[in-house]
Amino acid sequence: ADKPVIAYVVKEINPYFNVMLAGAEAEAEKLGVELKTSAAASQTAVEQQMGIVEDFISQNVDAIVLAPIDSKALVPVVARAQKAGIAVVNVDNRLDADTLKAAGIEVPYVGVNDEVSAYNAAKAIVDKLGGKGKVAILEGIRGADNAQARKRGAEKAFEEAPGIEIVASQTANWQAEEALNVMTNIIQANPDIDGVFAANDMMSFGVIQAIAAAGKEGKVVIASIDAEEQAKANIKDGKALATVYQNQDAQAAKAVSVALEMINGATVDPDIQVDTILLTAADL
Amino acid sequence: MPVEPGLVTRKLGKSFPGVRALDDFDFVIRPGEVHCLLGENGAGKSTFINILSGAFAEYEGEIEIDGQPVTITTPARAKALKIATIHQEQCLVPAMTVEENIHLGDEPRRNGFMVDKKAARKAAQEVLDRLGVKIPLDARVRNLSTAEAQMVEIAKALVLDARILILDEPTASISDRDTAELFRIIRELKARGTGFVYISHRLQEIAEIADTVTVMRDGRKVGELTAEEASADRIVEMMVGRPVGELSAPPRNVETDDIAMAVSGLSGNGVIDASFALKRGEILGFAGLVGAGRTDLMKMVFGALPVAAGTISVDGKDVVIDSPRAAVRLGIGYLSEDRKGEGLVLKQAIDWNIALASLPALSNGPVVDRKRERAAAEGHRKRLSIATPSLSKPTGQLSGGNQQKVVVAKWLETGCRVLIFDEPTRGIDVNARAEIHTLIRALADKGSSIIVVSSDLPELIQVSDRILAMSEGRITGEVAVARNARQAEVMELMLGGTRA
Amino acid sequence: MLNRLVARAGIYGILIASIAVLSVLSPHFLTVNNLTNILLQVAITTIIGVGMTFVIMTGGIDLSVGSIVALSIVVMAVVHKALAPMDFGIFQWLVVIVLPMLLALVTGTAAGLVNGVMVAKARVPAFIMTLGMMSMARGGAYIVSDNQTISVFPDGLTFLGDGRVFGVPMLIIASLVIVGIAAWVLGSTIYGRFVYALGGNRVALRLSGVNAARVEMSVYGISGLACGIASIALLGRLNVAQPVAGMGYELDAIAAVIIGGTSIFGGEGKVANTLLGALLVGIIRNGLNLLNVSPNVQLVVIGAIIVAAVFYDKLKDSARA
Amino acid sequence: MLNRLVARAGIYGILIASIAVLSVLSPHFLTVNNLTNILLQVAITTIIGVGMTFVIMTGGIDLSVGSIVALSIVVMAVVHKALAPMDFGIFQWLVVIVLPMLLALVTGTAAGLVNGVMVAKARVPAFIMTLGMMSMARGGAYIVSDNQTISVFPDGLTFLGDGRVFGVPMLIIASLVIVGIAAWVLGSTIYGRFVYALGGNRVALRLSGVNAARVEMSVYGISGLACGIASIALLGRLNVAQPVAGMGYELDAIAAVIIGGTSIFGGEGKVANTLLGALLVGIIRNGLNLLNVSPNVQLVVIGAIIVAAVFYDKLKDSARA
Ligand SMILES: Nc1ncnc2c1ncn2[C@@H]1O[C@H](COP(=O)(O)OP(=O)(O)OP(=O)(O)O)[C@@H](O)[C@H]1O
Ligand SMILES: Nc1ncnc2c1ncn2[C@@H]1O[C@H](COP(=O)(O)OP(=O)(O)OP(=O)(O)O)[C@@H](O)[C@H]1O
Ligand SMILES: [Mg+2]
Ligand SMILES: [Mg+2]
Repeated sequence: ADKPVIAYVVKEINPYFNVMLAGAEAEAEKLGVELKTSAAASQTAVEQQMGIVEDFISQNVDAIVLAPIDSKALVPVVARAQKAGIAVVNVDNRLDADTLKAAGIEVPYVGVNDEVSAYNAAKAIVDKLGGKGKVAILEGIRGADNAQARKRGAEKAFEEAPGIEIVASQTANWQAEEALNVMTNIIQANPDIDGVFAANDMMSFGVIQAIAAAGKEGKVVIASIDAEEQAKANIKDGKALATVYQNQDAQAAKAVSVALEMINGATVDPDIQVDTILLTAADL
Repeated sequence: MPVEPGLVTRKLGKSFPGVRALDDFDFVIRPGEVHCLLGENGAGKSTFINILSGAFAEYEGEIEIDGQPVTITTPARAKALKIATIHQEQCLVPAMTVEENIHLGDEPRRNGFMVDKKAARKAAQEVLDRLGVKIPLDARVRNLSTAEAQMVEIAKALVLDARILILDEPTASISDRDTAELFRIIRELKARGTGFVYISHRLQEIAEIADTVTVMRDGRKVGELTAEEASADRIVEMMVGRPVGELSAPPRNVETDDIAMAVSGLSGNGVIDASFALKRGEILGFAGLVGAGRTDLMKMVFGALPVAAGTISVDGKDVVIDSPRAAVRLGIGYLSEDRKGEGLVLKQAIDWNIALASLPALSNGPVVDRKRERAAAEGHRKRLSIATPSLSKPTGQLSGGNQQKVVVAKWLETGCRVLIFDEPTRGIDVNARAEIHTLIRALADKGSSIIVVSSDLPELIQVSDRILAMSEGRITGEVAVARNARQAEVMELMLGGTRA
Repeated sequence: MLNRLVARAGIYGILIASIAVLSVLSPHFLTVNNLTNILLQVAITTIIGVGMTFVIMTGGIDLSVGSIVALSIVVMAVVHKALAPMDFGIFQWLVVIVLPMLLALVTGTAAGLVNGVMVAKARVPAFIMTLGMMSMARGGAYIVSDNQTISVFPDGLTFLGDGRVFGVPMLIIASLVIVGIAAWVLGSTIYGRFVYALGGNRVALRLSGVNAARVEMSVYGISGLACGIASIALLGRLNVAQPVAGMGYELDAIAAVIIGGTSIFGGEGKVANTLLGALLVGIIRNGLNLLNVSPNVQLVVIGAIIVAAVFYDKLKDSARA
Repeated sequence: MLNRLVARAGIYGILIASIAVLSVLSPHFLTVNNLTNILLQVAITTIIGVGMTFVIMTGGIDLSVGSIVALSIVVMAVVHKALAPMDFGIFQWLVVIVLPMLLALVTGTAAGLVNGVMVAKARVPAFIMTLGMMSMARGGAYIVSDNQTISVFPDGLTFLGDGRVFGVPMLIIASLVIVGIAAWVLGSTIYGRFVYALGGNRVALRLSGVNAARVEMSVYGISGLACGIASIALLGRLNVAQPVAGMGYELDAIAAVIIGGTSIFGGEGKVANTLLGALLVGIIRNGLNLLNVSPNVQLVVIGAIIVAAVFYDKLKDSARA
């Protein structure tokens, strides 16, 4: 008998989604399903990702697990997939509830809450600073869902603490080098900066370089999200305070098994939250 | 006082950085009259007609048509006044077809904004037939030879049936037969009352076509003559500003069988089985009509066009010339007939262009020696009297003829032992032309071997020791003892007749 | 041998060839459904590519298309959301649906004309002007949308991108019609000849008594208009309007134009081939997805095929000569 | 009035003007420290811009620079990580530090030469060839690095990007030296003449007995080499090597070249001005960050200033005339 086929579509190829895909493959191995993976060229290529999903629809795979680049834009094509009798599971970036309602469909979600992750990371900074000091936020690509969620989370944590002042909030578009330049300039304007929240690890690498170059090693607290190997190493070396492990391989494994259950006609929990884990030197 | 019919200019003037190109210039174009405008290279002729054709947004002085003052600040305006111009530098769109080029700017319209292709083709074909040239309407201009392109240029001006037609060196690159056709049409239009401004450096043409002659020098009018008064010597004297002696030099005889370069059975690019031998110190002329294949033959010899069959030997040794580089390394140089497209880097300075083909000789190792470069260029500027305020001026700002001199200088500088000049005096004034002829002879006397391709038969007869005629890609025969060669004889060969 | 054949056929040959190969490799490829998908996936690139063809034909370039799409789409969305709640009686539809669409077209065209004026009149190099516009329009889009994704629109607004006529997606019809019109304008109108001439020899065009500057200005306006249309289509296709929309469109569009054989130096080209250029890239992407080729390898393969395609297309010319 | 002044001064004037304005607006701007930062931030764009200047001078373009940087940097990093654990005795330093750097240069140059061969010999349009390479090299970088960020490198490897000589950052020195050498090559050598001539009139160069194809090939090799150098610098600056490195470099570099006054159609330009072009953009970015201007507004301002700068630079020409 031929195995059920599950397509796993992520946003783009990068260390973060690599871990996720690895988790998915392991699970697929275990459950004996055939896994097809694909990704768009960049975190902004919404249309291209739609095309990828459409292509899987024409292959009529049995199920599609989707980490949508945009929470609203991908809804129509997801609806099309369901019409074609394909089970769809939403992972990572949550599809927008209103849009789903408007499209008259329901899609089970497996994932984490970016806003919470960001809140925890920023909170760690606040605690470390004893609730007072000047902080900066390095945002992801403006207008991207997770970038906004992470920004919201960080702002929430910072604004809760009256002693904390956000002196700068700039975007480095998820990129390390841009983060280095932008951070260098921010330090220039705010030599007395105490903490930085970078919306992803990659930008934190740039931040660390900027701080080193300004001769402020250890004087600035840095927290970010994604728990890349290098980020963990930086925490061990005391270059950074914390990162958040999004548990993406667990998300993936869960999503694949849910997909299989759906293929087998079982009814599934529409909202499965996977816990994220704040990692500090203590945890490593 | 009675208003003069036709176009009258008063105190016209125009300046460019460092140059007063046109100054206090009065000129009259009467209906049904051919008014020739003569002057050395850089005298200001093109500047004048550029004003009349609206190429400049600003100029000094007044222009009147039939007594009515007019200002011509855009080409569109000139066109509205029914002034048509054939510019010295070809103004065609290479990527477009002959028909599209002929109508560019006033296409026959169909319901407002569409091109009436039928009418367009018909009109274009008519005008080409009138000129008696056979060029396919759908041929892209970039695939035409220079001469053919020039004929298209002429056709483009004729379709406008203007009341004033300005021709800036229309015959500089076309053969005598085409020139004859052109003159026939000019006479036709004269009869219908069209007024002409005619610029040329070929004095014999003036005698043939002019009603009135105006000579200018350094942007100013030197004088106006009637056709009768306008003898060659008189004109040249006015142009140059002093009496000029006999231009044609004594015959030279090449008493050697020492072959510098031999070509045998060369075929390709429409050239069929061409064979000829070039003696050391010889000046070999090539005559032919438009598209006879001379340029293509020379480009093959120079390695610029692929060769289908045939062999070339230099100094008795068979050689492979698969690129211009190979040719230059063998001491062969080729001066293209298309200075703008194939000869010059117009954005770059004059000395820069002159040095381009001889850089290794003008450098210390990899570094260009500016001093030597300057000196070399300065020498050519004097010898060829290149009219420019400075050698570091962009070459594109030179007058047409002076640009041509720069290309000539570039190849003289290389000191190649075999030099191929394709239309070397195109657009060059009588004086400089004589100068170049003298140079060519001097080079030959020093042992260089030279090929001159020219559509100007008298020039060929003047400068060559021996003339080969080409027709439809074949070498149809040879006329020895250049000086007393009879024009008719060569003509016959050019038209395809062969003789033992 | 095959080379020679493909060579003669040029871009057409390559299209046929890749279609043939993919049909063999994947059973899913040659299905009405899949081919429809491909046409849908390339439609927007094609529409923008048409405008781009006009620009490149004149020897210019337009890097701002992606940002102009973003600006137009958010303007349209914001205006729609602002008006939708109100009541305009019988004009409701006109004000809430038609007006926003018109504004998208106006926005696109206006931005394009700004490019045009600066390039044609102020003589700012097209590359710089449109690079600047790329940045400005993107910023404008963020500001207008306040960085938010705006979504869920009525059928009227989404029809161009999402609607169907007799089962055929409206967007496919639209893109083909647009290509047709453009081909007619460039091929049969006087304006079309001026566009070619401008790219071929600006001076000649001017001396022929044509207002070259105005022609140059207009092509950027056309490119902007195409972006406006594309933004309406995109809104329908995604049913959302984002300020990040259209990133990277410029490269897709320019690639389509040049793969289609238009010279980057202007003066020559065929707008119909721009469609083929867009199709080729779309087909390859689609095929590689169907074959489940790893994204990393996909990048390498796509790059190689684009180059190969253009290389073969050149062979054709030499084969002819 | 000010216009006229700025106009005459051209790009220099604009630089001075913006420096003046920013010094007034932000106390942090005109400090040795900050100016050093700016020079550091534009160094990599400058180095790549120098190679790009050669290419654009010939009328070509190189869109693949960013991807080539990525490919070179991951090759260098992977090789280093592979060799570092082993023991090569006295050759340790040579093998573990120098060899990887050389490989980065070789990789960059090789990729560039592939571009060159295809453009010069196979006559594939530069835009397409380098667009293809952009995709291929990026894919290669992902494959070589297995999509991982590689990091923490010894001082030897990071010296170019991170080291200092007498307190002056090595990278600043290097970028200025590179500009100097390039200016000399283009300004004083035979080869330089050929590069200008190629862009000015290819046929004329060929008919002057020069192997134009080889010259054309070489400029892409130079651009690739510049990318190799840039990758070493980048590795030092970030102390990490990522396959996503260098995205968008092509636009920054081309912008620097053209803001510097080099014509996109080739044949004219000055490599020194490319440095100024890069500086201008860098200064504006830095200033806007110092003033903590909202990123959205930053986009608009930067776009506007780039256009204005080039526009004024044009004025200068007309002012002269
Ligand atoms: N665009 C320009 N910029 C600067 N100087 C120019 C320009 N055009 C012409 N000149 C100068 O004006 C003078 C007259 O040039 P013009 O072309 O009118 O001479 P001409 O009589 O046509 O010469 P020729 O017989 O060689 O064509 C020359 O010194 C030339 O260098
Ligand atoms: N670049 C080209 N591409 C295609 N055909 C050409 C090209 N140049 C010339 N020809 C054709 O080859 C034939 C020979 O042209 P060629 O230029 O050699 O003639 P010619 O004897 O030099 O006459 P002239 O140079 O006065 O036109 C002509 O029919 C011409 O149309
Ligand atoms: Mg002239
Ligand atoms: Mg000829």
